[in-house]
Amino acid sequence: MLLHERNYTRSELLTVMTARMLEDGKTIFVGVGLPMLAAALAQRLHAPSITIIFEGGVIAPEIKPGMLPLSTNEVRAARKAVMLPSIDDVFFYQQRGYIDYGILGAAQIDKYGNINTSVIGDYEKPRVRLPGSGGANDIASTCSRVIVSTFHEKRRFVERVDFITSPGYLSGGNTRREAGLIFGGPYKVVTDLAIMGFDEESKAMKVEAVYRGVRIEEVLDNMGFKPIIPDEVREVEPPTDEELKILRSIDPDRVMLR
Amino acid sequence: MLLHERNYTRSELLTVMTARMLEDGKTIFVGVGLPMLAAALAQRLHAPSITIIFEGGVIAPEIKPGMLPLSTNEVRAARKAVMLPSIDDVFFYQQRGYIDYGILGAAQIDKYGNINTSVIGDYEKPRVRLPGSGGANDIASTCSRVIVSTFHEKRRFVERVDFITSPGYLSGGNTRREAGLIFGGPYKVVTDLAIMGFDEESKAMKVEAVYRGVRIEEVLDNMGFKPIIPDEVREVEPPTDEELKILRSIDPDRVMLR
Amino acid sequence: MRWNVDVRAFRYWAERRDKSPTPKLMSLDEAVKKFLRNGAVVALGGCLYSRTPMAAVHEIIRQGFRELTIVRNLAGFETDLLLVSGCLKRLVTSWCSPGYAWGMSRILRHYVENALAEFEEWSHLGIGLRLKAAAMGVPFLPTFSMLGSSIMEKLGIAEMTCPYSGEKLALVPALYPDVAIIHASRADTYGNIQIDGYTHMDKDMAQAARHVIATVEEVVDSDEIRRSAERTVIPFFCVDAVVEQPFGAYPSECWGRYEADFSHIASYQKRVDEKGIEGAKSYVSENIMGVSSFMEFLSKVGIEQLLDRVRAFRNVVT
Amino acid sequence: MRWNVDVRAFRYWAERRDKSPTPKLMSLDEAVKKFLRNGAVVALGGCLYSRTPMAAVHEIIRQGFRELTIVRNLAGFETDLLLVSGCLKRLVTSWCSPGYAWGMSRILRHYVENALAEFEEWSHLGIGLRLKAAAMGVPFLPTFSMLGSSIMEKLGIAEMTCPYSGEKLALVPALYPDVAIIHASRADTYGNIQIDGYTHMDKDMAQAARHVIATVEEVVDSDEIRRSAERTVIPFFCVDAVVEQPFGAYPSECWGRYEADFSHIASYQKRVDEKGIEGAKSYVSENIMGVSSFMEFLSKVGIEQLLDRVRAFRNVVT
Repeated sequence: MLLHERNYTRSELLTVMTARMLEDGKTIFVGVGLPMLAAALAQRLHAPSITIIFEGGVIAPEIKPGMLPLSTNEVRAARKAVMLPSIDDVFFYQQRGYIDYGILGAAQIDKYGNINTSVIGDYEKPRVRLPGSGGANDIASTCSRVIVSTFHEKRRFVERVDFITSPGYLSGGNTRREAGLIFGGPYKVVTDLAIMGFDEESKAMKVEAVYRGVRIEEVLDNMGFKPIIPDEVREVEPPTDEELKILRSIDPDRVMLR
Repeated sequence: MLLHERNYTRSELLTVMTARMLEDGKTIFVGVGLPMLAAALAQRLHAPSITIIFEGGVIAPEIKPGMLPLSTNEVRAARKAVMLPSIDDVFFYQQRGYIDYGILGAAQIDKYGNINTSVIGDYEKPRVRLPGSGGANDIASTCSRVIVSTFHEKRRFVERVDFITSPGYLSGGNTRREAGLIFGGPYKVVTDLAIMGFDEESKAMKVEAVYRGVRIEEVLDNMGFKPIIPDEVREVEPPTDEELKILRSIDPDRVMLR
Repeated sequence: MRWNVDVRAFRYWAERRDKSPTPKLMSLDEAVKKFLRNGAVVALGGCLYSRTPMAAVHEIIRQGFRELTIVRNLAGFETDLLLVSGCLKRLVTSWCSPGYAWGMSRILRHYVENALAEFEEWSHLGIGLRLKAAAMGVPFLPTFSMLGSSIMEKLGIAEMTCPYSGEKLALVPALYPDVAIIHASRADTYGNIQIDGYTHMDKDMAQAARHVIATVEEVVDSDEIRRSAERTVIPFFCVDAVVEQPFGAYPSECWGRYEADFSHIASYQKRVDEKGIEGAKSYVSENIMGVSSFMEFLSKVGIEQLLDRVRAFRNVVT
Repeated sequence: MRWNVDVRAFRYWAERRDKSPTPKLMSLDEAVKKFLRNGAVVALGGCLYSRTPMAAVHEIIRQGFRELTIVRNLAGFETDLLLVSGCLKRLVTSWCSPGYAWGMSRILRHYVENALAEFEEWSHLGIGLRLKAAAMGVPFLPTFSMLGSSIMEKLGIAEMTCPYSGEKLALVPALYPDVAIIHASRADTYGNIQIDGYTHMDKDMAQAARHVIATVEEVVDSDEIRRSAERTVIPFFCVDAVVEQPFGAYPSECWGRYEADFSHIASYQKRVDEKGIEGAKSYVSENIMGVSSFMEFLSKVGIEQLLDRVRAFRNVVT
């Protein structure tokens, strides 16, 4: 708990802030958990015409509140979908440019937006073997805009990730493009404290906004590297009652809002 | 008419001889016209378990006598098929090695089995613009065994084709393999006079058998180049009454047996 | 390099598409006017006599577009009509003929042999891979097809040695049509498109193109699409225009609905046999330029003939 | 070169297959015995909790195969079981976890962190392209995925500059499994296989593999397949064994039939949470080694629970 009087959890905060990032009318490559909740929430608020796409092979499902899927390839995820393509086809839509937003989590993220969800420690003999890329690398490589949605913790925001599962701006500057990644790149990093973007030139992470009541020191104290702090940092309104009400109605059993 | 007493047409002869080439249990990439008749005939004779594959996207149809398709992608060609894949998928089955035989026609064929169905004369300003490759190039490039089925005529059997639509053994010897075509190659050339194969070493066309009553001179007189004539040339029995009866029952209106 | 593939530009277009599920129902007249341009690269769906978007071909001819590059895997009757109407400058195909029963196209021969139109010949899979590469969002796909052939030599296709196998492969460049026009079984107003029976290359073609016009036998409610989502072949975000046009492929077939009408093709072919180009032109004058819409053309064909083709489809299938 | 791809050898195998439409119905016991070998590369169809060929996984464990390389796009519960049973040497995947509700796999962590098993990580599309290249009969496919990442670096994937666009591309090497095992909706005895709902990567997997074992919910007459040919995803000539096994994916789902049983997974997971590897092993002893067949396992699960999952599927869909 960061603020004593607040009436929402960290998960709820993160989900609401992620949802606000989603533009109406766009296609969104969504994983289960908070990203899915964020997309479902946005659909019920400012973005009724966004299209959810699941990598298991689902286009435009209607997620039923209280009946949330635990994976991107199961009947609950595919409910009332308009199409059930193969997994490769979903990624081809993305590589072709038909998918606007992808939402990723991160076990580690560094100042150039590179993400690690593979190994902590050495690759050959890891200290922690994480689940791995799944579609995350593909999203990071070829989706138009990547939103990273993760808790703001020092162990996550590291100077340099142990392993680049999903490429951000690599070593900054033009290095992403030079590696051949001619599309996309990280767009925003949304946490439970702040919203960050990337400097146009250096591609280093930059704090763009903090949530009302969050001090910039709090943001920095919870990061393993120093992001760019511009002269003006916007302040963001906390989740509204309406946002919270709708979010909780989507996941009444708090399957994902843990 | 080559033989005065024979009771069959050139088309019938060619179709029967082509049908005899087809091994039971194999998959056959078939075009419309005589190749299709040959496959349907073989199915009713020695090869009940061959599988017809049409490039329009049809696996294992049951061709109904008297209801012959005029193309490889129409409902008559797809009757009672077990699968209707995309066109690319049919070619991928072939490139992968799942299609045993392909049957091709030829406007021109040369002594290394290269086939031209594109242009007579110059490519840029052709004397005759023929229909083109269709799937013929793909069959010649990646099918396991190619049977060329064509009338034995001097204007067809030329020293060097004007244009290699469908590669045979290119310039003979190892040149096909050197060009990167590591699979397949022409297997037999079946005409209304003879059956030819290719020399193991030089890859030049070689007469293997003539039909009963056909003199070897007749074969040579109707070719624009001299094939290899081995010491022993087999003699092949003419179409049997049963073969002719069944063939005619498949195409009772003589739509293809013109 | 002749086959310059600007993936960035084509990706840019896809990124900037309006991907919201908006209603896209419009008249064929409107759709063709909105998305075609003189000089455009237009891919036609289906294959030979299957699901040819004939209604759209009529409309293109009626609106008088010029200098078109037409892309089709196997081309036929429709190409004759586009040629004699002066719409077609370059044909990108693997094969062109009025079909087995009629041998070579006299029309095609005239135009190509006299250098009045260009015939760019690929193998059948070659056309498929050009569209598939674009659909996948990559600038090329590798194949063993076309190696060693004059097709490869004349086109100037690049080859490479595979780093994993040491084998030589032909690299087929992506083709991104300006407009893909396909004829399908059904769609909802947003452009979720279902095709019954063989899909030919339509899926890749739609994913590859900058704009997609779909004529369909039937526009259905979105709920019906959602109840049969596994039949959807093209998602709404690839599609720009949905046009309801029953019998929109006539005289070619539409799987599940009607068989091709070869007697109609034969009557056209008879005109060509008798009078060559003028014969083909007379067909166009009477059946396309002389009517105001495809519906009027269908009226000329007659309901009896159309229903006969419906019956014929059922007869073959059962 | 680590990713040596011998297209010729794999093509040779495909060429020599018996492609006649012979009956291929056999017991699962027989099919697994016939086509698996210690050290084989085995691809498992479906995706995570969808159409996992669980009956076949049980049988592999029961028959005690060793040193297997398991290929799966998203791996989960089944991989835990194969690991603790000593079957699995190398996992080729993009992701492995018991699923969203349970976070990381303690089992996987133990085996990989102690170098008792190898985790070969590709991107999700990377796995798809490896199978698709093999299915297409080419030694590689190009993609923009994985460029610049540690995945690419650790795997040592080759890159090239496209001759048509000047862009850099990662070249994904083909993967030809020795055996692909998929669970599908229905098939005839010849192995014409239909999958309802999403097909995941099963089509390519079957086309890529040297041998294919298909467990299906239902074996139907060939006439039924021919009446719905557009639903066939894998043709008979790719398939070696057809096994009828209703609920053969349980506790994962089979589209059109039953929903996944996450309560079953949860009870397994509880054992792991409480006793780690020993917990997982106790599950295997009781449910796999302690029974003679998958049918006996299903009996233990109970008809009530299975029918509940059938009902659950219908509840979601409607």
